[in-house]
Formats: sequence, structure tokens, C-alpha cells
Amino acid sequence: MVKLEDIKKEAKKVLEEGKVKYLIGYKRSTNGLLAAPVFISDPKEVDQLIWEATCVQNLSRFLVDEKRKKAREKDPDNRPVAVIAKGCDTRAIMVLLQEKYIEREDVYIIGVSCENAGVIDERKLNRKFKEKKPEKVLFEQDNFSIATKHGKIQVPQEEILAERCIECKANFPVIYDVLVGEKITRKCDNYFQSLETVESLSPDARWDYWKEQFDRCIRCYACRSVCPMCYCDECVVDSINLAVTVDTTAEEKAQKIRWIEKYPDVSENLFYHLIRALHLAGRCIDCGECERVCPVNIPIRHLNKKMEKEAQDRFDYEAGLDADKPSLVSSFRDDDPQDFIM
Amino acid sequence: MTMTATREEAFEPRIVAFLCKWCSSAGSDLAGVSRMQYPPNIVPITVMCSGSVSPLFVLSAFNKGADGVLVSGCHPGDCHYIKGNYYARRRILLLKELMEFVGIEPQRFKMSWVSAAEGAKFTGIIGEFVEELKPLGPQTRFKRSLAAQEA
Amino acid sequence: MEKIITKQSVPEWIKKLEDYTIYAPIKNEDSWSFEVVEPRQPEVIDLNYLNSSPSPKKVVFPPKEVFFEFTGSIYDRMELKETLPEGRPQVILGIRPCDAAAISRMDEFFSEDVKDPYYLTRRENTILVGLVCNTPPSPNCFCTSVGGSPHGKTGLDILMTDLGDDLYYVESLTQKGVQIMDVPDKPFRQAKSEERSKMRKIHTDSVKNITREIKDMDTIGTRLDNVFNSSLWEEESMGCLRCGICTYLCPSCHCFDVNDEISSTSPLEGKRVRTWDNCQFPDFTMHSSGHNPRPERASRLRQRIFHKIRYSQQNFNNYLCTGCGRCVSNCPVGINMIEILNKI
Amino acid sequence: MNSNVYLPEPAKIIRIKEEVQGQRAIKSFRTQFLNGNRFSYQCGQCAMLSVFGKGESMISISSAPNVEDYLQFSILKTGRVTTALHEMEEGDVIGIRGPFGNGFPLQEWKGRNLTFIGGGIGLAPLWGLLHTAVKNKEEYGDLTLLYGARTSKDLVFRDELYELKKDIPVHLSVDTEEEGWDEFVGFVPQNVKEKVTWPQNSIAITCGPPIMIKFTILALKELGFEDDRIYTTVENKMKCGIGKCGRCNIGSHYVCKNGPVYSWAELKDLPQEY
Repeated sequence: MVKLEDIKKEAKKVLEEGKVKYLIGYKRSTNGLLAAPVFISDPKEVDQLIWEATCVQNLSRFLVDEKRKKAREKDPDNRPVAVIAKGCDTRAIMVLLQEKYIEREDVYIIGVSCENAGVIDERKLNRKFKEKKPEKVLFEQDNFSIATKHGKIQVPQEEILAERCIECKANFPVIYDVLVGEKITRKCDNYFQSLETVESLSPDARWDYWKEQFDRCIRCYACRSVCPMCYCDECVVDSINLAVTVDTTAEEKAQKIRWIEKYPDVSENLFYHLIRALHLAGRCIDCGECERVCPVNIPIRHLNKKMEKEAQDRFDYEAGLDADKPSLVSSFRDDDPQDFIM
Repeated sequence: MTMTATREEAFEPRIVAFLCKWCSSAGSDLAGVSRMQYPPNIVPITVMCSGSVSPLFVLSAFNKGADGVLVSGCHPGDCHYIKGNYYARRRILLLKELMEFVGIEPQRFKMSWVSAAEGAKFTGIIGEFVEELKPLGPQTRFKRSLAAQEA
Repeated sequence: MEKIITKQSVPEWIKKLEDYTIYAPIKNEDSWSFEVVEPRQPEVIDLNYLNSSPSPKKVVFPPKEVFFEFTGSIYDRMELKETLPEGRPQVILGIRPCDAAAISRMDEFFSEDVKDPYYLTRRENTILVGLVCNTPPSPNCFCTSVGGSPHGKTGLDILMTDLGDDLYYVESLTQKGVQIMDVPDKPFRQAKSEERSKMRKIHTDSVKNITREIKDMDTIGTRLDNVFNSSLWEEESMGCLRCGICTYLCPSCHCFDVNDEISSTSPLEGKRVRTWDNCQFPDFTMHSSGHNPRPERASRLRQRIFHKIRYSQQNFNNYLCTGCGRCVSNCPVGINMIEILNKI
Repeated sequence: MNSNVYLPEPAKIIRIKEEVQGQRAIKSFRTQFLNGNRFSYQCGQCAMLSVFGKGESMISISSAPNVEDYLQFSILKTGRVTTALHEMEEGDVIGIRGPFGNGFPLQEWKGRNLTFIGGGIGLAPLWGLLHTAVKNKEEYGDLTLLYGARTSKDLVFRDELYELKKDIPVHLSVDTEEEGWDEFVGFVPQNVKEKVTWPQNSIAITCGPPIMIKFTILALKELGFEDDRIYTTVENKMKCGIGKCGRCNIGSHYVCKNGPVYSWAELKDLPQEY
């Protein structure tokens, strides 16, 4: 059983010892039910920390910000940053390490096990609760305990558990400096169950389905912005290169290819989402944040999940488990499938 | 188009073909110099290696209205850069699966191994590709809409 | 004109407005958005909605607006074809008062000084039919702090109030409003005086139901000026992902980008297109040299809040925020403008 | 101009002059509207130039308003649109919209000494102003130009500068020593301290790279110039030119509309977001 006190104790300890620059954790949000990230450098402030089923964010995303910030500083503080990380979040850190985007000594991981549970899907919760405003969601054995104005309500896990948690392969940290909670694996018969509905459709019906999804996209790029793997300084879908320095020539800037137009249209949105999914193939660790933040509810996760499935079925590759392995698309095996090639 | 012609007869698909300089592009040249006939529906783009074909190129071709896209490289073991076609094989498979997952017709995107000596194979692939595309009609799913703005 | 329509008669009313393009809230699984209602299918309209996820601003300020088409050659001659929107009249049915107020702010902005013909053409042809928020559609509603009200009439042509009992109280506010209520086989009947008092009671209560508040708005301008250089912005923006949710969902954010799109190089054919843009994206202000006047998340968050509250106050004596709460509810990392403004 | 402010007017490039070569190339373009239209503007105003298919860029008008035959723009090659402009030839067609911005309050400066201080491409926005003042010399006090660039090869309007010396004092400078250079060596602000004297009844107008402007203003303040006697121009990324697209603002001001010309008295109270 994960105790908040244990997390606070570890956080306080590491901050007091001065081993880390600051700590990234979860606090209660003033916006709604879901937790918000908090950045703590004063050990006295660890009491803000919370640990509930509303701690949905993948805080490893902020390691990317930290690296960027450090690159701009003249005399950076090189101490690591402490981060509270769930199983999926630690797999993201593993990919960042595998790609040498960060070094192991840049991060101090307080791993927290989800222990046979996970985080909630706020949309599922809202569908279920409607007017009764949930205020707090806690893990309890096989159930979620939800505090509302009308008292506590017990809800079976699978009813409001995020889909990605139901299909989670490692709901405990795979890499950590300290671990809070026990390594318990959730049972799951089919890690790709959520894809089945769409996969079973005919190509025409699949297109009708996705067309409608992509039609809604407003290209706020929240999916890209929230993703710890979308750390490129220069993204192919941006019209200008953000990595311009005084040495960048006018020609280089002028020749930046505009692959897609800036306005949201099915064709342009599709291009963006497909390229993003491909760039995440073998890298996405299914934290589901892209889908969670989407303001128009596009099932973005399914694109990434599809890539994850192909990587596993065809190439026996799983992301975020081994920092020493070559990445999916920078490696091959002689007997990779080629039945699709003429 | 005459009023009596059916859509299939009138429709000539446009195929963008990314051809490896060391093999498939030479293969298409061989087909040419050997006076083999193949449909004029392809826009060949010579690339240094099938491994250098980014998914961006493929999606961009469809975005700009290609009815079909072909990526053609050297047979396994024959890559001029030793491993490029093996990388391509993985990447193209992922791309193909993803595009089909969102509903593009599977017939529209193909990969082939064509060596510099296989002019006849190249001719056959193109002919077959064109025939497969004709009944599908123009590719509209990934194509950028050039229609005037919506109300 | 003050009338009553039964909820069942609303589709009937809409069917009669066949000369208009009707935008109305339509449910999509977990949320609503304003979509075009097919004339024959007004049943899909869901007026029993909270508020739409993206705001209805797209009806007057679409995310893609073609300014003109160009054809020719840069070596020789270039012909331009202006592509002003067609004048087809349109109705936004069931718009919330905050979103209508936001459109009225944009009206002021786009017609001030040099006029924006694209926005204004769309706007002149648009009729806004508002729907009172008997209870706040979002726990983060704060319209009353920024000069609005859940039954506000700003920008509206018609205001509808859900009286319960399957009835809407429908009040026309402008000539345009009268016009679309004047349809054959009138689906409306006269309002009775008890219905009128019921409507008034609902309006009074609706204000009381708003719980979120930005305090001391009368001094907000100077207080903001005082914290312009504060470390507050750095602290509050630590979690900011630099995504576009807050601005793209905002009913009054109107900043834009303009780009050329080419469809043929010889002859040169293409169009100049306006798209939404977003002050939270780093490339928004980046000069070609790479110099960026607002390089940090902190300065961009500050810009958004200053633009909404302080600069609009200085330029228009109004707020460019109408309190819909979308930016608060939808921020993936819990950045909360209300709380920030209450801190200073 | 067109009633639709977003619609550019096609114009022909009638002359291209290479001012500076190399990585930071500068060319001056003279243009005429294809339909024969004229366009009245004030010194310091800008226009939005279109390269169709590439986009638009806001450029200051470097010809003087009394020049009737053409509009001149001196442009540093720096991004997508300016690179495309540099690839164009005489006779090619661009689009122009404008004029935008406030311009210099030249009328208010009558009877005063005017000191123009430019750095690099920053002479372009001052060029039309300078020529207008020189043309009406009798209306003003002493006119002086201080202008500097990295090297003598980076000076714009070189021939015209030597021509100008016949009319008014011109103090040139380059950043570092070079053979055959007999004028000042050092940064523009240093030259300002050396050459500019007691500022009574004087207006200083400066334009150049942000860092130069910053130190020039410090130097002028040191010399005793009051805040409202120092003028400069600001540039920011722009898309519309009419204060609508929202990206060029500094505080509640839109540079394209309320600027680009500011006195230091106004500018110092605005956020440093430029």
C-alpha cells in the first residue's frame, strides 16, 4: 500500500540533503479534480504533495524543460532534479536515457507503484457521476473511493480506470532511486484490446471513423506539448525552425520545408497526427497524456498504441524497458517480416 | 471524359515512385532502354537509398494528391550502404500499418525490391499497380482540399 | 418581443429558418461543439448542454480564412481575386452569454480603426441566439467578475431562458432577432406575466449560482502593473507546456497568422490564408533573426493575462475575458488565471 | 489603396542595387505600382511587401515622401520572404500594402538641430527622413549624420553618403580597424560621445541593432539629451500591419500601428518586449 507519508518523507529527505535542485510532484489543483504538477525546492513545502488516482500527469515531461533551461543558463546548477514517477513515467525516463537525451545523473527518481490500480479517466468519471461533483479519488483495494459532497462512493476500478491503465504492462517503476509501494502487476489478457473495435472495421469504415476524429482537431498541439518524447527543438510541422541562432543563414531559414499548412483541415491534421505517431513508434510508452489533454477528445492514444502493437508483434520490441537497447527504427533483424514487399 | 466512358476507363492514376538510385532507378532505366512498355502513370523520384525515404515524403505525396506511392529499393543483402534497405523495411511496414489503420486503401501504398537487372520486374510492378488503382478512383482521403473555403 | 416556445417546437422553428445556416451545440460523446445543423435534422441540437468545448468564435472568426487567391507569375503579372465570405446569413443558436459577449469584444476590436472586412462580413450576417445559464455550465465560470452575467445580453439578438416545464422564454433584443422569430405558423405564443416573473427569478438566481470570483477587479489594472516584473510569472508558468489550449478554446482570443499556400508553381497559383495563432507558441513573436521578445513561458503567460485584462482595459476600457472558464478547466497542468489574479 | 486592407497592390521592381554583399547581404529595391497608383506616406512609415507564394514582410520605406517616381526599400536578407526578394530581378512583380505606422513628427522639429544616428541596415528607416530634412535645410538648425557598420563593406548607400557630405557633416565609423579607413573606428555610441556636442535645441534620431540603440540612448542621455528629444524606431514580428494579428505588441501598444517611431520618453515606460 502506497502511503502519501512515505512519498513526502522521501521528498523531504532528498530536498533537505540538498542532493537535488528541486522536486517535481503532484499537488491539488485549483482548476478541477485532477492533480497539478508542483515544483518544490523548499523541504518545508512537501506537505503540498498528494498521491491519488488523479495524479495523471507524466512528470518526466518536465525533465525536457529542465534540460532546455539548463542549456540556456551560463552557470547551471548541475544537481539532478527529483521526480515522482509512476510506472509509465519511469518508462518515459528510460526512453530519454536510451536516446541519451538526459543522463542518469540528471534525475533522481522517486518511483511510486500503482499497485494493481492506476489513474482515473476523468471523462469516464464525469459520465458516471454527472451532477455529483467528485472531490477526491483514492485507490482502495480493487475499488476507487470517491469523495463527494454526498459522502463517499465506492466504484469498481475498471469502471473509471483510464484505458491505458487497464492495458498497462508495468504499473510499477522500471527504474528508480527509491521505490514507494510494491511491484504488483495488474492482470491483463489483451494489452491491445482497445484497438480491436477500430481494427475490425473495413478500410472505408475506418476512414469514416478517423476522418471524423481528425476533423475535430484544432491543432493546439497540446498532444505534442505534453509528450515527454516530443522533445525536438525543430518539429516538422512548424513553419519556422525554433533552433535559429545568429549563425543560421537566411537560406537555411528560407529553405525550411513547410510540409503542412497551419490551418486545421482533415488532410493537414491527419498528416500531423500520423507523423507524430510514426516519430513515436518504439518510443511511446503509453502514458496516455496526449489523449487526456486533447480538448476535443480525439483518441490519439490509439495511433500510438497501434504502433506499439506492430512493434511488439512484428519486431518483438517494447519501448522503455531497456536503456541499452538500440531503438526500434535504428535497428533491424535479418528476418524482419517482408511479406508485404513485392 | 466522354459521357459513355466509365470512370475506370477514364481514370489514370498518378503514382509517385521513390526509386533507389543504385537499383530500382537503374531497373526502370533498363526497362526504358530495353523498350519494355509500362504505363506512363508514374512520377519517378530518385533517392539515394530506400532507407532515405522518410515517411514525410510518402505522406506528403498523398497530401499533394498522389493516387499511389511506391518505395522501391535493393534486395536484402544488396544495399549499397549495407543496411539502408533493412531500415526501410521496418519503417515502411510501420507506416503502411498506420496508414491502413486510419483507413487508406491498402492497395495505394507499396514497397518492392527491384535490382538494376530487373527491368521486367519493374515493368510488371507498375502495370499491376496501375491496374489495382484504377478501380479505386482518385485518392481523396489524404489529399489536401483545394476547394474554396467552407462557409 | 417576449414569447414562449416549447422545447419540442424548437426543431420546428429551426426548420423554418431555411435561408440561414444554423450553428448549434451538438453532443459528441463527452462534450459539445457548435456545428452546422442540417436543415432536416434539427433534432440533433442539444440545448440541454453545459457549454461547448471549443468556443463558437469559429463561426465569425474561422480557423482558416482565405484572404485572396493569386494567379500569374512573379516575372510578369499577378492577378488577385479577393475572396470575401459569401453573405449567407447564419444563426448561432444557444450561445452562452459569455461567448456572445466575447464576440461583441471582437466586434469592437475588428471594427476599431482599420476595419477587418472578413470578420465584419461574417459578423454582419450572424444572428446570436443566447441561452441563459440557469446554473453555471462549468465550475470555473466567473463571468460576473469581468462585467458579464449568466443572463447577459451583450452581443445577443435573442435571449432564451429555460423556464423548466419544457418551456423557453424567448426575448428578442434587436431587429435581427425579431426577424428570425417572425416565421410562418408561429411556433411561439405570447408570454404570460407569471412566466415573465419566473424568468426574472431565474435570472436573479443564476447570478447567485456563480461561485468563482476574481476579487477587487476595480484595482486590478494597477495591481497588474505592479507585478509586471515579478517572479510570480516564472513560478506560475513552471508547468506550462506551451500548448494552444487556453487561447484556441478562448471565445475572445483573436490573434492570427497569415501564410501563403501554393497549389501550382507554374503558373504560380495559390492563396493567402489567415489562420488562428497563439501567443503561447514560442514562434509567435520570434524574429527572423532568432531574437525573441518573449522567449520564456513566463513572459508568454504574462502576455496572455495582460492582454486579456490590462491592455484591453487600456485600449478598450473593457476586458478581453468574459469569464467562460475554458482556459481554467482545460489547462492540462492546472494553470488558473482566476487564482493568479487573486494572488496579486 | 484598396479598401480591403489585406489585399496588396501589385508593383514592379524597377531597380535593384546591391548595397552589401555576403552573408548579411542588403539590396535596395525601387518599385512602381503596376496600375500607376501613387501612395502618400510619411517619413518612418513602413509597408508590407508580398512575395506571392512566400508571404509578407514589413519593411520601412527608405525613399523620401517627395520622391514621386518610385518607392524604395532597403532590405537585409534574413528569412523566407527577404531571401526570395533578394533572388528577384528588375521587372519582377511583388505586392505592396500600406503605409503602416506613425512616422516621424518632422513638422514638430522645425527650427531644431537634428542628429541622425544609424547602425547597419538601421540607416534605411532614417534615409527618407534625412533626405527630406536636407531638402528643406533652411527650416531646421544643424543637420548631422553619424553612421556606422561592422566594416566599410557593410555600409549601405555608400556612394550617396559621400555625396551627402557636400550638404551636411557625415561621421562614419566601422567597428574594427581596417586598412585605408581614415574615419572613426569603434562602435556607433562611442562615435556619438565623440562627435555630438551640447544637445540644446537638438533632436537625436537613432535606429540600428537593439544593442546599438540601447547604448546610443545611454550615450545621448549622458550628453544631456532629454527623454523626449531622443527618437528611435522599434521592430517586432508582424503579420497584419494594422494592430490586429496581435504579435508586435509592446504592452498595450502595437508597433505596426502606434509605432514604429517612439520617443524615448514614451518607450522607456513600455515593457522591454522588442
